[in-house]
Amino acid sequence: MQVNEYKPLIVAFCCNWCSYAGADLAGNNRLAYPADVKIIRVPCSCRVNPMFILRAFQRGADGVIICGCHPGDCHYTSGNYYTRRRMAALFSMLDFLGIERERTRVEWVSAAEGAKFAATMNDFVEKVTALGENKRLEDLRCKK
Amino acid sequence: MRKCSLDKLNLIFAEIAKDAALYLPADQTDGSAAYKKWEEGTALSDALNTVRSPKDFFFPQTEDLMKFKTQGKNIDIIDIRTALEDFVIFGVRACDVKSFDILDRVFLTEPVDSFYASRRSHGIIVSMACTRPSETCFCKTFSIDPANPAGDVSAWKSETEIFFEANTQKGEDFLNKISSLTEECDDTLVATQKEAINKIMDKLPLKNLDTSAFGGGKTNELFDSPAWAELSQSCLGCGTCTFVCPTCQCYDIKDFNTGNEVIRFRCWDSCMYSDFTKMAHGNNRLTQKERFRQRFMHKLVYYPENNDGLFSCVGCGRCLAKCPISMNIVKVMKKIGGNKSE
Amino acid sequence: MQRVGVFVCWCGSNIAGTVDVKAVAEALKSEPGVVFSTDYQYMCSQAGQDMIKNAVKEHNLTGIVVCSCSPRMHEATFRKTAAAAGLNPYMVEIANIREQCSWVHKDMLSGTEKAIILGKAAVAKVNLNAPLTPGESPVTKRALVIGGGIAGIQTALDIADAGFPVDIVEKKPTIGGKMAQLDKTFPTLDCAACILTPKMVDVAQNDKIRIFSYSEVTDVQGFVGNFDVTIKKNARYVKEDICTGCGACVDKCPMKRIPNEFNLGMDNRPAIYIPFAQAVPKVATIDPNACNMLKNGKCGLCAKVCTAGAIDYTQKDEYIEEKYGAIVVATGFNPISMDKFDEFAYSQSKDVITSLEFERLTNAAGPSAGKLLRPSDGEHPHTIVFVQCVGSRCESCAEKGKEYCSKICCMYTAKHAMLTRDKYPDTEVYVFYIDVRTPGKNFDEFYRRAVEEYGVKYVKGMVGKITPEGKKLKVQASDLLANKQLHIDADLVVLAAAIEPDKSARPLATMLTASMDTNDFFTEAHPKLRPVESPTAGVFLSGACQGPKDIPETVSQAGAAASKVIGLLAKDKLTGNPCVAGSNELICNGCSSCANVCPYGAISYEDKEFRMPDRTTKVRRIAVVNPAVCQGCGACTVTCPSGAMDLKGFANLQIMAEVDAICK
Amino acid sequence: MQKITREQLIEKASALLSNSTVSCVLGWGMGEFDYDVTPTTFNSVEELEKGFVFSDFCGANFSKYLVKKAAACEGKILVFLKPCDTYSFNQLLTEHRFDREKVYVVGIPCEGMADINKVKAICGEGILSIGSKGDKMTVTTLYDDEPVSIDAKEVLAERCLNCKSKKHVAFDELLGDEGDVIESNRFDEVARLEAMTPDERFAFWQNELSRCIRCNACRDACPACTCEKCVFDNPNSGVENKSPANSFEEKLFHIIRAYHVAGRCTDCGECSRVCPQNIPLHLLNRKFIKDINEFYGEYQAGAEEGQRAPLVDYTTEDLEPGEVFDRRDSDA
Amino acid sequence: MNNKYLQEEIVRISGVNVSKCMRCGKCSATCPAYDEMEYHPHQFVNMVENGEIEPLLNSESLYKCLSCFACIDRCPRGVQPAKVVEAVRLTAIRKQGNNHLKADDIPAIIDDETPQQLLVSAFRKYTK
Repeated sequence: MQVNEYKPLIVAFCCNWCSYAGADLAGNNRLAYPADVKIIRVPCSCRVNPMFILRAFQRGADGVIICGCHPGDCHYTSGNYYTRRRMAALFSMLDFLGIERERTRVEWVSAAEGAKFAATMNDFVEKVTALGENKRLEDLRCKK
Repeated sequence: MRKCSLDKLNLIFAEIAKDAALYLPADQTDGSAAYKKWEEGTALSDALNTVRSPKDFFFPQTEDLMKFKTQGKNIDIIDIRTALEDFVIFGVRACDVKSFDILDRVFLTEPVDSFYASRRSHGIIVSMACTRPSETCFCKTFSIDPANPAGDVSAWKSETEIFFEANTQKGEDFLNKISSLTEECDDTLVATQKEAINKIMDKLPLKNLDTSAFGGGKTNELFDSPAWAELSQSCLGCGTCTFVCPTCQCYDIKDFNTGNEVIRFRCWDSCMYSDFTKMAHGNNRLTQKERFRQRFMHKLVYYPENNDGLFSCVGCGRCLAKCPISMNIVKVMKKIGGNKSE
Repeated sequence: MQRVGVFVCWCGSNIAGTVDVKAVAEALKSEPGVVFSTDYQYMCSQAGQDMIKNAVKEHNLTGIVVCSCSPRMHEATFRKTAAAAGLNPYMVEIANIREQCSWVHKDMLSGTEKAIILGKAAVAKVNLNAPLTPGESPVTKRALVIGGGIAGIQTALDIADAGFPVDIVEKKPTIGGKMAQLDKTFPTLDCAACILTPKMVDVAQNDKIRIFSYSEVTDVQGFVGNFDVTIKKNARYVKEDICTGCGACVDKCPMKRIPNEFNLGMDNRPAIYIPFAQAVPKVATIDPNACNMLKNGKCGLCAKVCTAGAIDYTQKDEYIEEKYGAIVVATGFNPISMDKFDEFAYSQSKDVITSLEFERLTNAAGPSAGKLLRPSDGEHPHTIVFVQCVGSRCESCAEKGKEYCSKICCMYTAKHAMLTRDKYPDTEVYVFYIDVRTPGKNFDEFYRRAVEEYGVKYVKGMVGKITPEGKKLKVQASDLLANKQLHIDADLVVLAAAIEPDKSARPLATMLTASMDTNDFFTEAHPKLRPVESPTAGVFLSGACQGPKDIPETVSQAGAAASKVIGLLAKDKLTGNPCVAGSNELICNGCSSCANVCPYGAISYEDKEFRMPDRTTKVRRIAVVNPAVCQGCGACTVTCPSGAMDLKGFANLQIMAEVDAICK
Repeated sequence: MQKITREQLIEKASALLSNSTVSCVLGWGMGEFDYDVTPTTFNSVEELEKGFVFSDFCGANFSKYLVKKAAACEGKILVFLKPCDTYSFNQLLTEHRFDREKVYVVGIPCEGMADINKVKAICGEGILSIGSKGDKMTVTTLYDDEPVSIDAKEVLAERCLNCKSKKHVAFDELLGDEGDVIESNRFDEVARLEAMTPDERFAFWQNELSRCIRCNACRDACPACTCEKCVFDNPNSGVENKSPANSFEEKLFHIIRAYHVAGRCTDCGECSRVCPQNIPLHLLNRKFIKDINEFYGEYQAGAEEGQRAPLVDYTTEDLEPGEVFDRRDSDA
Repeated sequence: MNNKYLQEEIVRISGVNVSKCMRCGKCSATCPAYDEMEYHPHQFVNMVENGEIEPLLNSESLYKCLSCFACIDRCPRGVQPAKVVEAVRLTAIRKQGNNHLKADDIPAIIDDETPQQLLVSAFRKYTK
């Protein structure tokens, strides 16, 4: 029996045009997902610097997810294609260093996919919860 | 003088580790040696020396100084200093022992650096004579005798035995603690070893490196030497020499905001870095030549000028081995010092 | 340090039902920079907005955080409020505590906790906000249309109609394009020349339109509203302004056996020529590869017969530099080469022709004066086989065909089959098809008429091979519905060749930094909502350069592109998005990574002299972002290794501050 | 072991200096010992005769120096480049980091450079001289009465054991025989790590990176790291960091360092050569290279000037980040 | 009628994606053996796609295909009908029991008379 239920901290970077709108739609349709997910709005998924992801882990995030428009639908034509390459390379590197691969994810969520947004977040929170606290990319100084 | 068989060395380590943290050079996976905290099974390395110098024990690469915490609009300042445990550094070479003197003159003169002082007072240094110096060694240039290392306790290791001699009260106490494992002996064997070491010292390629061109008062003579430009031309501006150097003591003070509090800490800095001692008005050394010159002028001129002629180099040879472009203090001394040092 | 005011909205019970708004306002009070924090039922109401305005004045606020619904809902509202209170509108940040908090979380405790964190993140961000002003740039009120086919003509006419000057650049000696080569147009069967040539004349007579024929665009610099374009006017060795188009030179030219491109090489033209009777401009052009005078200085006959004195053998290529506010690409299409389709014997028999060649054969102004005669022997063909989808929908033959459907072939093949049967009822006409695709107004009716009224034999199945044998073409095909193999002795075979973008499109796209798909069709800014705009601001797409299109579609797109251009040129100034990228020149390496990822070509490089700290000077290549072109995606910021490139409004430090606030 | 000699290089450099093709020469300067060679600029034939050396210890990649030295030299600068150095040279040109017109490249063959650490591992400390003849090296030390003869192959640097190319991809002139691109096993070690469990990999890197002293030698020697100001040195970057306070900061620095050169790194191996703590940093770079090759097709940075690096490029069919692992798992 | 197992087996052996077929019939149009066949190349593809394998197995058509590969060359979708025919043929052979040839069997077959080419072809055919 767990006395203190473990709550992960999830940072979600959402592109302004598709995924942030998809998150809004999830809200409009009252599709629940855990409050552990905190969304940061960026103009495009390609605005997400690997440094931001590492920063989130340093500061205590247990999972980081990047959401953008579906490939081919980027508001800026090609931004998410770069995201796709960058994150494929970065995630593979994190895995190479022994960081749990389930802690990072890229998901394409359109403005019409409120349900997918909620489902994605529920699934991601569940996977990260199963992993437990982020120990491998933590900065002890930032622990409360 | 006391001695014990090498078989019993592990017992001595266990004994020491009972009431003090014991650090000694141990082999790492990459083949080099580094100071490790002793635990059952840790073996003393046969390497001549560690890549990182033991200055870390008194002057670690990063050290928290204090914390700030904001409560609403108020700031609390938190003193984070805690009582240190005693610790023993075992197997320090003569050059590195000497480096502590050089650091002491910086950190223990007024205003005393309380962090350094605290660590220094809790540390016991057990030195170890060098039986197989390297071609990069030139400690003799700075009148350091690797056959007679200083420290609280000096030690000599032969094929089968290890010999101890206390140099300070701390050292006496230390030897008393392990007296049941050691036995009193004369210094005949040690004297033979010293003699052998001295013979090797005479064969070292850098044995004639001399310092007569340097020292206090030489600033004007050396500062504008055209050789600085040539020597520094390939310097990458990395910090390898300063970070492996046992006597480099510059640090930067920085704040780290954890989100909940601010940690003020210091960390090693390198005069080779372009933003070293950057001030409001900008940098005071603008080119790599000036930064390069600073490092060697400091070691060979400025420091001795302020410290009774004591050079702040101990000839350990680390920078000779580790500089990515193989530029180092020996090449500087030979070039800047002219033929005199040949 | 900012002076931040926090305004927490209840949104009635929408937020307040799940989030303790008072607690949020209270918690945010002690955040750095916050000097005022309050809550209200409806922040977006007039009363709520007044509350913000008053607080700005009373507390001297420099930044505003509104904890409310999604910024997609009311960010604009609160920015206006801030502006009305004298603040820069970009000093407002919204914490989305409705759509992304109260509406998706049930529990008051966790909802409130999250709302506070989102509020903290917004405060952390606004603390680093700086006032932003959208850049303004003037608009050159002149448009450039590249390509003088029906797409370019229609676009130019529509723009000129609205009163803006337009230049058409056409690489051929005349405008008119592919449509000028057609005989009749589907589905109404009116003659192409009858409807096109009046438009060409309109273009020639419109004083707002300049035609640069026999010319190409060689360089494009600048950005939306301010393009600098270099146009190369090829030497035609005839003074355009003097030539009357009388044709005396054409008659007299002794070099008469040059394959006539206008008739696809099915007949000949002289070295000095006018492509066709209704050419615009109606000016002769000397083909420098054929003219004896130009090649070896022997002849000069045309100059002698030209009473106007228009011939000038010394003419040189001329470069014209002009400024434009908008550029329309209308480079059109070409049928693909049939040379590699060995099974259809195109290179082996003159009697295997393409549909475009068929158009010329049936055209009254064509090589056979409109009589359908076999190219090989000039005899009347009795059995004609049309093969559709030659090179279209061909996935496995990338080196010779195209994967896509060329869209127009079903209709023009029906047209050809119908016209043939109409004019020559004694012919037997077969059409081999994979699918017949005729969506469009009156299109399917048209196809059915060909079958039902004109007796064209449509066979479902592909032709497998064609073998010339004597005067006949042995056509081996399968009839999939009858499940039998057909062997037809045909007199003429017409291949509906796939169409592809003109070869000039790819280098042009590079000049324009406009993106293309793998088939070299221009990409539209949005496939559904912005179909006539390129993602590159100020560049518009008209006609088949964007994808296969028939004439009605091309004309409607041409009009649409024109209206977009007019909308742009009607503005005196363009106001940009202030959230654009900017490069810190002091730490920029000039490595070009950012320009590589920029979808808009907004980044250029210049060499700049820097004073080094040691008082020497150094010239370094640095990136410069054009704020009028940048759309603010941020792709460049991540690709920049030194971090010199940053995005206003979404700066590195701002996003990291949000991360920190969320994770603390 | 090298087939080209000091004399040949001096002769070439002297000729180019004498006919004013170049006004200075970037070459290797003699050290205290036979192995501590320093990159040096020579301005005259006399300087060359006095101080120029060429041996099995001339590993330094000169390409990066051109960023500063090409502009500083009055006329053209002569630079001797080994095959692997020419890749860095091209990559820097691609990034417009120096003026090609200011440089005269003499490509020289390379038989692989020696690693002094490997020599010392065999012969111990106290090396007095190292001679080279054919495949053998003769080492005299303080502690051996007789010179020790060792097989030159045994002390080849790791990067040379896995040499990827003996072919020069940029030069104005070549000395000696031109070689070819080589099928190397350079990704074997990366593959070995990939085959480990995440826990093992984590432990491996934790151990390796814990030795890092953040001297920045890896960065400062790297021909791809030529930023005017590194993000880790820039107080305004938000990630400035001078020393690794804990294992997170060790990882942060090395992940970002490798990421910033991903697609640009030519795998020259300078990072690992200069690391005073012998951290196999090149494995991080190679991991990116291996991934890029596998995900987006073979790509060798610097093979040609003007190439578009894979991370500033895309295709619409690229694999998804999530598929990275599915792929590998199905391979395993 | 619909034999899922055989269908999958044929798809596996041939390596052909039958669903790429867009029913243009160019394979049949191009086939020199068309008139000899009960089922024509495009029908082979379609019937395999529909799982109607038995009629194919029992049809003479199997052995009328000359393996001239004209259909493979001409197919605009890269479907490779001749490979499908070959796969059906192999399936028929397997059904007769003469299926796999093992590497160990080879030495026994080798003699000076038998061309190496034949062995290689046989090995290719009987080991898929």
